[in-house]
Amino acid sequence: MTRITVMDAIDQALAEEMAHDPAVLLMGEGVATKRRALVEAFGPARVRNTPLAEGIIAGTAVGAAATGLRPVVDLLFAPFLCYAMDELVNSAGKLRYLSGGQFDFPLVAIAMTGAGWGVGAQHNHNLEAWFAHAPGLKVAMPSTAADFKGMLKSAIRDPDPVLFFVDIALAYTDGEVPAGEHLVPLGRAARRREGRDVTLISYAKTVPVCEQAAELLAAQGISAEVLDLRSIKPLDEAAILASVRRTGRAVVVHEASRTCGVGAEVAALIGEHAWDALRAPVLRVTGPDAPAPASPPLEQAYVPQPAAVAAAAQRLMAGAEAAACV
Amino acid sequence: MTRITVMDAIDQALAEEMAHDPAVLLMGEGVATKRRALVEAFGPARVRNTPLAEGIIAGTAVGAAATGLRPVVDLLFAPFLCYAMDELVNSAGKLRYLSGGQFDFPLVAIAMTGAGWGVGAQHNHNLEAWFAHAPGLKVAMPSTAADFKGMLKSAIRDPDPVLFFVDIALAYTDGEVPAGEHLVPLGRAARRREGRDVTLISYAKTVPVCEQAAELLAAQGISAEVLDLRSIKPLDEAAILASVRRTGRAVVVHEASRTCGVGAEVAALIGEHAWDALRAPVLRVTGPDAPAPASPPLEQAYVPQPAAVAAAAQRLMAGAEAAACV
Amino acid sequence: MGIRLYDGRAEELLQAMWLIRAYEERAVALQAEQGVPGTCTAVGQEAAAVGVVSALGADDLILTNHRSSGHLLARGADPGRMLAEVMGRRDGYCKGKSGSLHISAKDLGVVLTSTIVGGELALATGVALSQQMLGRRGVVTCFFGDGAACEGRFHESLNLAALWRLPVLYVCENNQWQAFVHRRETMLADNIAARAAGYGMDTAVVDGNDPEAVRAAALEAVESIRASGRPYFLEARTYRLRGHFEPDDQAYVDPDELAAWRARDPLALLEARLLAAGRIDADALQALRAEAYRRIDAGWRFAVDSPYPATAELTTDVYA
Amino acid sequence: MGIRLYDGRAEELLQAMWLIRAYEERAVALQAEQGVPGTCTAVGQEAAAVGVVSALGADDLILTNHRSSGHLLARGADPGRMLAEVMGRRDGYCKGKSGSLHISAKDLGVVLTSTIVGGELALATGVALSQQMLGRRGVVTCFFGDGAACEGRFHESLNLAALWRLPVLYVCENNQWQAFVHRRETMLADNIAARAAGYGMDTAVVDGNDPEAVRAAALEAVESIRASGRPYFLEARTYRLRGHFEPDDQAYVDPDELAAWRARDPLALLEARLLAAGRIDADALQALRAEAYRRIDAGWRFAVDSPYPATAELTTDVYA
Ligand SMILES: Cc1ncc(C[n+]2csc(CCOP(=O)(O)OP(=O)(O)O)c2C)c(N)n1
Ligand SMILES: Cc1ncc(C[n+]2csc(CCOP(=O)(O)OP(=O)(O)O)c2C)c(N)n1
Ligand SMILES: [Mg+2]
Ligand SMILES: [Mg+2]
Repeated sequence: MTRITVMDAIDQALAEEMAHDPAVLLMGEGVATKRRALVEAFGPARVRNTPLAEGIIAGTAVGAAATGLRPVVDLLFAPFLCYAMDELVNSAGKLRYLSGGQFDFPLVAIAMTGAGWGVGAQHNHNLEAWFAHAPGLKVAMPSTAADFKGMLKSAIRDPDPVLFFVDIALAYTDGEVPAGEHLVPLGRAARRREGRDVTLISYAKTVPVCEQAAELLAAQGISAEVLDLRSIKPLDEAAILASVRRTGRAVVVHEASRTCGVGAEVAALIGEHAWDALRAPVLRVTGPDAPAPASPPLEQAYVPQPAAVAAAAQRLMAGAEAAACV
Repeated sequence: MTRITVMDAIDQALAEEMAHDPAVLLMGEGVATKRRALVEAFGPARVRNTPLAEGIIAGTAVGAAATGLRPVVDLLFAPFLCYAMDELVNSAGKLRYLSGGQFDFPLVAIAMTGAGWGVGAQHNHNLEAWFAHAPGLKVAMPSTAADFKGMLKSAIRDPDPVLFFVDIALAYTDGEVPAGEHLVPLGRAARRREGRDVTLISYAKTVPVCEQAAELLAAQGISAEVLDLRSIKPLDEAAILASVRRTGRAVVVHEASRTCGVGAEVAALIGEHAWDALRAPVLRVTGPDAPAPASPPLEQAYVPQPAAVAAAAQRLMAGAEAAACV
Repeated sequence: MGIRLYDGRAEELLQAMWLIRAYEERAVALQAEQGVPGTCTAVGQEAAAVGVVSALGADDLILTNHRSSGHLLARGADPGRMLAEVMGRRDGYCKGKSGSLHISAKDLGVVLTSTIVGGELALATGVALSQQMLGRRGVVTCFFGDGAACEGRFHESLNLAALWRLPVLYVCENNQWQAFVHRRETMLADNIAARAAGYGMDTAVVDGNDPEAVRAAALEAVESIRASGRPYFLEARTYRLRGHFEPDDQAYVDPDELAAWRARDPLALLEARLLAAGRIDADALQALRAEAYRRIDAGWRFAVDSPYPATAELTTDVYA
Repeated sequence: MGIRLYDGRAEELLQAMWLIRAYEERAVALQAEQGVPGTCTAVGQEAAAVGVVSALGADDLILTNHRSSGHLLARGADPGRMLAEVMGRRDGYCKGKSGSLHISAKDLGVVLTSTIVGGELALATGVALSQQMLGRRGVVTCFFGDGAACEGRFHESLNLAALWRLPVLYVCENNQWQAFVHRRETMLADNIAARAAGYGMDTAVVDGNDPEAVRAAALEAVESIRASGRPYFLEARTYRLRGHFEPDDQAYVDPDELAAWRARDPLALLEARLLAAGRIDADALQALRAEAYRRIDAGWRFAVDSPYPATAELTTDVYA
């Protein structure tokens, strides 16, 4: 075990996978400037600065992936994905299917997302739900340094296109990462805390928020389980349902806007498949249906807070009627 | 009342609104070719063929909307919206907010969507949930000729950007449209059929599917209410909750892929706010998390069928346990 | 059926062109008479397709778009599997999932067909990057229209290919139409090659209705790419003689313009030239045409006999 | 404070340039010392901003991007409200919701600032269409960088503006950098104006570090647009003397290149020229600089006194 930041974990994953497979290459606006060590280790052909044009960066990755390479593209901030939607959604997501399975698209698109830098809504927009809704893509959004490393490595080895989101509030946090080869499979949630009364389900920066909420709840005698989804698609339905079947209550928490977000999917799933075990409605604590403001205090207010998560859990414990009056 | 097709209803709405407000103009790839009558009535400056470039069509609309015009853009098929996401989402959806309210964006973006023409997933992709998830946008997706006319007129008059989706399976269906000025507000659902036992909630082409399912159910003594959402955002939460509070059961139906779709949102909402009234889980009957195939029989299998909707409702009537085993 | 290679004889070119013409006539009839989904036909553009594809070797790759039948057939695609695909049958090149709009045939090197206009431009650079980095010799031929040249991806793709010295042969089939909009309504310039030159690549403009001229230009282009490792831009000036997508009454088309181009039908032009020069005789011509129609007939029988895919196919091939 | 109009005296230009420089120095210090969010500074590019903006009339409109402070200040923006915006305060131009990256000031005709690179290019055509259709006289000035010229929207925007004869003055501040990537790594050509000419518009390339030259070129451009109704492309060759976004140690910058451009600092160049020609004296210069710093001081005091927005503002201004 060593303690490293999320940024270092990403670097390690990239370096290890480039060493592991000569087909892996990294492209993006400034990747060669920012990751000199990779350029030195693997040469400029495999670590490429690109022109400022997300569409062709993604398109080049998609074309290359289908014909023998394993590209990783850094598209910087999630809102810039808007320029690459055709390549990611219509090509990478659909051309395997539309070609009757003739092509695979082993590529990873990395983007930063989330509040924390006061840069406003054109740099900060949590778009993971879009890619979960689009067919043929996978979506990873880890919360710990170990998972950033282990899931990025898995994503690079995966035969399908993976959107890999880095919550900027986590980028410089650190955590223990196992020494040696460390792979974390896509599609598996992680239980961050065990509990009996309610399951707090989340991913990325709001996992620590849920952990803090669980502390608040513990002080009030409420035992909260914290589930870190890690992977948005495939979604670990089994882990979600098993936990809620045990606790009977769930709060889903994320920073992304509420309407048609991942929280809606998780709540709907629980309703469909764990109805008999539910003792109260599934509540959501999410960012608002508004763009992200730059002003620091507003930006903080945009992010779900531990107190709000704890309050939702308390309402569930107080009984269904209280919960329904949200 | 006159009986007209959805296509005619759209034409009427455009013609009436262009007559009503000189700031309204129509742009798109082929709009001037296909709508000669509008060109003749309003001149080529207000009905413009464009180069084949969705991004700049949308961007031009956004810039024009903020500075005095009321553009309507026809972006043809929904997957082509992937080329215009920055303009629609990052600009039209966010610049009102980011500018502290300095600009309004009264524009309408029309796109065809849905199965029916065997054209495959790069022409057929139901993307309404993306725009519902993105802040600052409104989303309309009517099912009847009268609503196509009345809601398009409202959308054109609306001060905010509206995505207006035309399900291609409905385009040449006809319906009664009231004579004279006919405006249907955005944000209001319509009850298509009254019922006591279960609410079938849908929009666009699956509204008639639900109506047929309700017939099947009636034959078995189950009284199904059919709610046509019409507007995806704003969503008529009051109508949804009122109906489910009465029936105690709901099935949400749409052709779009399931994960993070509108059905997830509606199911989550009902769970949160009508928990006490629910007698069974909310079920979803949706298109699969797969691209839309071109092959006609596969394409038909992609679309939720009346029998599947009726079966879901029957499971709800049979009791919560049966329902949960979906 | 495998990749078709050409030695450049005019009969070969003419034969391929007739196969395309016969195929399109069948696709049109199937749509009109049997309710088979419509297609974007390449009628009028056969020379551009055959001229370029005949210049390619077995290692070369092709990216195409919605108007792909000429490129596929010239490359040796089986008309039966193409028609089966158009009809959504199991034996289509893409198991019926594509339909006519995105037919790829990996075995023939026809990869990643996208019906998003501009899609092929965005993917071609990646395919070419694979060729470059994996040390493969084949040139990547990217077919697209004058409409695609209006999309931003045109700019992004050409810039990147020139910058990274990617082995792409850009072939713009400038057929004067972008669905229901005339090219004139979309750009001030009359030709697209001039823009391409601005990215730093060699360009050529050729009469797209003359298959021998197109072939000669394409051979030169391919040779230049192989020698220099740099992309090349070839514009074939041609015309879409039928509508955009079947059915289409072409009511919006200027009849004089259409008539002028009909008079330059690429098949008729080549036949007249060959006959005049004594390079072919009328009987051989007749036989060649008949063979094309015969092959399309056989293909059609294959296609109608092919079953529809099983419903379970709805959710296969989504992930690897 | 309203729109600033210029009669063209060198002192005016110099004054505006010093205001920008002093503003940027404050923004840098606030980030470094007080944890205020970083900004993209226009240090080194003051001449391009002032030269162009000084050529505009009260009716003209401006679209800008992430590196907007020069354009805003030259246009007469209040440094206090700009700093308040950077600091996320209620009295910022956008109520603190924008922060530094998308400051618009509608009253000054600075509309629809987008920090999506290329965003301003996509919106400018629409603003110009409004001008054209509503019979307004003002020219639409669209500032963007050499990086934005790599985005597909560059191609789409210029093509449409030329085709529809939209009154857009495209101003490319070619500052040799695209965040952490040198322009050389993104395109083969050395200048962007050559490409613009391919769309059918007049173009000019000007020394972007000489405000008098930029102003002269911009005056000519604006006149041409007003006379012809057609767009115009002006490339200002300049250099980003500081990093991309504060803080940035510029470790990736070639020190020789940086030194060469530092030697061409636009403020120093203009001052030296004016002093040499006796067009200004040292005292006047001194007073002019001091006034710029004084104004920025006052602005900063205004900004720190401005409260943060109320939490309820989180969800206001989303819809009309
Ligand atoms: C992004 C996108 N926009 C619009 C369409 C609809 N469409 C299909 S083909 C076509 C015209 C394409 O013109 P061009 O590129 O010249 O090719 P051609 O059809 O003339 O061969 C259009 C508008 C599309 N498929 N994709
Ligand atoms: C679409 C998009 N991609 C990337 C970025 C991140 N980014 C912000 S400014 C910048 C460089 C822009 O270069 P240029 O257009 O030359 O303007 P400059 O910063 O040099 O003034 C980049 C990459 C962005 N904001 N938007
Ligand atoms: Mg064309
Ligand atoms: Mg630059």
